[in-house]
Amino acid sequence: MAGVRSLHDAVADLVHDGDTVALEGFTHLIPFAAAHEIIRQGITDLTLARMTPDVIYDQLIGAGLVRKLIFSWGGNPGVGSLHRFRDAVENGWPRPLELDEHSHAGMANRYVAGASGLPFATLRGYRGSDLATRTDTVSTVTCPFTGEELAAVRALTPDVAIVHAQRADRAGNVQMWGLTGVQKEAVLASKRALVTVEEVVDALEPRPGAVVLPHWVLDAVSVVPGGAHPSYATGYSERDNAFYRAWDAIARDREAFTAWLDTEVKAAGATGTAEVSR
Amino acid sequence: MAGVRSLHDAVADLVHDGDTVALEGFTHLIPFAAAHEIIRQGITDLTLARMTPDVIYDQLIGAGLVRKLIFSWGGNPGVGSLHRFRDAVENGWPRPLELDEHSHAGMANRYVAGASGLPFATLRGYRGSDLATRTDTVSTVTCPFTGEELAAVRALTPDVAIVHAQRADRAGNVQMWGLTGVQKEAVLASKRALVTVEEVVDALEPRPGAVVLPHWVLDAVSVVPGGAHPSYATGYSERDNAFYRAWDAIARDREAFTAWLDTEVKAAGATGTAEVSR
Amino acid sequence: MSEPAEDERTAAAAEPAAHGVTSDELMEVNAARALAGSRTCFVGIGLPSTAANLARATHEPDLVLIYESGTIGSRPTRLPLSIGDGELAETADAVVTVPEMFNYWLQGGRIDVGFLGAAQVDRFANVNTTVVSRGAGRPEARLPGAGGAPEIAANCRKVLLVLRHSRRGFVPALDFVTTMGHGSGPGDRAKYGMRGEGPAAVITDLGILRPDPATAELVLTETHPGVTVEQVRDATGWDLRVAPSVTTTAPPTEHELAALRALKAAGRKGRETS
Amino acid sequence: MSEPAEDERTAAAAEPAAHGVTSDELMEVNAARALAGSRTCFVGIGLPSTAANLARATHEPDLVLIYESGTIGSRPTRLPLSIGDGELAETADAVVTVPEMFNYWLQGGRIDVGFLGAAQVDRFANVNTTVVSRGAGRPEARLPGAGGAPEIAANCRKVLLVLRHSRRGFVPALDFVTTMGHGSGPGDRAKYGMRGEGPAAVITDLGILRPDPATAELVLTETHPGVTVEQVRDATGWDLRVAPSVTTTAPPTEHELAALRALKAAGRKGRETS
Repeated sequence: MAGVRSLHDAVADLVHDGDTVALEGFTHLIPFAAAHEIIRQGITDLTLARMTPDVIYDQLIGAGLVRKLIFSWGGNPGVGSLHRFRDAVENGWPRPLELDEHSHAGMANRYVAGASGLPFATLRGYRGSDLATRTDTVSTVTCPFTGEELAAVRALTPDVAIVHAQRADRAGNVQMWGLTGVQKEAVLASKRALVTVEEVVDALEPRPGAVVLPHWVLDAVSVVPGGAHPSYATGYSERDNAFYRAWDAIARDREAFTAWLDTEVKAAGATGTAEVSR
Repeated sequence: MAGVRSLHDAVADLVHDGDTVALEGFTHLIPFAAAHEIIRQGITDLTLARMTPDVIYDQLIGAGLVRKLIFSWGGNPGVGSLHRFRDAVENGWPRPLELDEHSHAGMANRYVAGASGLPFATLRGYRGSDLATRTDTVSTVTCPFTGEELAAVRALTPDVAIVHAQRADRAGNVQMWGLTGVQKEAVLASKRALVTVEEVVDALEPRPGAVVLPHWVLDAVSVVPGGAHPSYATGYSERDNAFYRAWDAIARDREAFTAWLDTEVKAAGATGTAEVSR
Repeated sequence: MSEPAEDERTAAAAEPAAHGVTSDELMEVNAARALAGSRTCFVGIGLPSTAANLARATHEPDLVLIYESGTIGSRPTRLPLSIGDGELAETADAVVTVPEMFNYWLQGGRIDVGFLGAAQVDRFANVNTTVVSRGAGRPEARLPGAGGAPEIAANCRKVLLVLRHSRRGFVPALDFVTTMGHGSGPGDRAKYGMRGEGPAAVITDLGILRPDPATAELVLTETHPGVTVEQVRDATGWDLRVAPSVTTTAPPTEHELAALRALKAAGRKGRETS
Repeated sequence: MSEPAEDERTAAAAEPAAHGVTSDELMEVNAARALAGSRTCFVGIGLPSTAANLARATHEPDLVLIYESGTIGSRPTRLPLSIGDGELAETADAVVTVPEMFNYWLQGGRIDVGFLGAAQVDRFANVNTTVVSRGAGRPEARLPGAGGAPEIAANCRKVLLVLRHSRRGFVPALDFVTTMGHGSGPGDRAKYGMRGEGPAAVITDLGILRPDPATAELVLTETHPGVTVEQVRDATGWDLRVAPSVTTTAPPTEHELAALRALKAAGRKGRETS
């Protein structure tokens, strides 16, 4: 049962050292503010799951909080590499990063299996690829009707899912629209779920393309206007492409990154001005 | 590629003797007019697939066009039995009816597998039930990660799917909203697809809860206002519950049914007044 | 999974019980009460839907009604005739596709109670809604089939059954097991890897049966006002076990009765005008 | 599946080719032309997206662009920076979830062309976007990973690849097979039960390679105006086979060039202002 809570308290309650955490959002609605709160609270030894790690995971990885990454595409879309991710994988800085690497189809189906209460999902995937040689969460299954061999992926059932959405009502029901990616599956696959929203409204008027997550599958809702920045929330903000491009230079250099993290995340949070939550 | 065509021509082109046909719609948007066109054209030896056979299949079965039924719940919702279905199963009138019987979860997943290009789907289903003893489309599969045994259902890939929707645009893209059931899956699982719509509009304005089927996955769109009656089309009509109740008496008696079929379907179609199509 | 001929039977069973209350009303009120403390209910059409809507109208206003047509959090103002009535979707918090309903919501193990009707029940609360034998040389009588019931019973945290009491319905051996309740006794659900605890009560127009925690066999624990234990045993096709102290269900309150009758009147009116 | 550093590389490769046209423009125009006759295209971000949008703006106005973020029939007015730019959703015929996109639309076998970028390609058009060896004692260089590519290449009716020509990119042996093209030769796709015909062309800034129908090995069939066969062979890390008669691609028409430059200018402007 979701209650509307401060981001600080929601993160402190729901995210623990050593957890597997999925902060999802396919380019759109990426929950950056919640990730920054994790950084401020120093919650560590995390296994992070996400189809497209993006800048949000570059930041968590660079902050040294991540032990393992479960993913399928790790770049800064349209810009280049995730330098903190690469530095961790290639040089073990600030700590080594274990990888469980999939294709998008495989990751999406891992969440589907988790959301469906199944231990695995079947797909036509990974054929002829070396991917399966580097993970123990891809296997095969044989169709009992046709004898065809297909790929099987293990269900992904994170401890916590965190997503950002446009709105919640006072009961804690959440509404999101636009590209909704794999967020419903991530929430339903996880043991606990936190949603940050742009605003709380009296009633969730139906909208084209909207997905509603009932309050009773969520554990907390926090009001964080702009909580997806530099990603965006359709109807509230636009993607800050300039930030994504600027990130390349920040993340390329360990010192520049560390300074950015100190001033823009750690200090900002300490004063409580970076994200308004209630 | 969908063209907007007369219902007569679309049915004649797409539905053939011996086909497996799924006329889907979960209470809402049931494509009655298309079924009546199949009856008028006398297309026979059909295998019909549908989660909830409903009055529409009672009519097709009673008309003697059906060899086999693939289904999961065959009643007149809230009213009682489907008497033509029962008469065919129990007494072989007007011809014997072979059954492939599932649970809703199994049927839904059979369509999902078909739409996904997979030969089977996995579910936690049929456990402890005698259902699996009467069908060869339920089997088991073992999770390669946990060793758990789960139910497997064979993909359902009909020759033709027929559904009713609210609107199409002039390119043949189709929009439906309200309860959309398993219609997208049925269309995508089938080799061919026909959609009857209430009207053609210039542009499909986005609507809450709307599903869009692009023209390039459809073979024909026919304009048939009221084509779901006595089922309904949200935004256009209400369910004719009185008809559903009246059907009980009509269908209970072979002669009453035959007379109804002659006057209300076969004769009506001959004059072309029952359904306006273009 | 539904009661096929709700309307007809309601008419037939409408003879008054104690205090001007019909035996069907006693069943419906007690079925609604059985939802006390539940948050979410996967609702079969017919009697389960009546009970769940009555619970919402009385003691569980926040009960989330989930219908297999894809509606989550429906708030109908009248009893739906079918599981896909428009009002179920229009008043819902969310409408999802049928595959999503069965896979993410039901099979995902998120739903507290599965509320089902039945044509035949056995002593372990297994259910038949498929075919009934009519004896040698005669074809089986065809029932509607499984619908959502096998997976509802497997995947909800618990199951409630509601049906009228008769020897035709409460049989020593099912002609066909559509939906497993407690199988052949304790441990069977675990053996089949089923999630929930299974049938917790069978509410009838005569009383309430509950599984014995030790044996999983249904035991008569409550009778409705004015109903004797012998009546219930007579209407049961096996040698029904009876709890050491059978209690009497509380008579419907005025509020319950008024709410139930208002729901039904609205349902009839809605059906006639729509 | 994307070109990771589109912007940077575009700047570096912007030296003019023949007739004031850059070699990148030749690549992009020819990549767009390769979509002639296609109805639906699953579009990777970066160069494939440029090509697919140029095709829509020129000879294939009805081309249905499908992005893995869930958009079907997107009609962006400017080149998207990411695969999830808002305009892709706002202009789409339909927006679906990511699992639906991969399962119903891609795996369902409905899409004509999968258009992919690549970091490394081998002679059988297999693709590496995962890791690149930097030699003994040095850690592998990390690339973004698979994204949608393995299943796009397996399930679309055919595959087009677009990348700049260099010995770093066209290698004798991949350091890692992320995405199978033609495997180790004819019959491999059938052996793996793959649906589509696989890579049909590799379009580069120097010319076009196509698989030999008999051997599935990439063969140079076309060079861009002003490019020699020797230049292409020099930029290829294996002993590139050359078709008996290598033709020259038609120079971009004024319309193509104007449309391409307008798309890119709109993309730059959109990125700066948004």
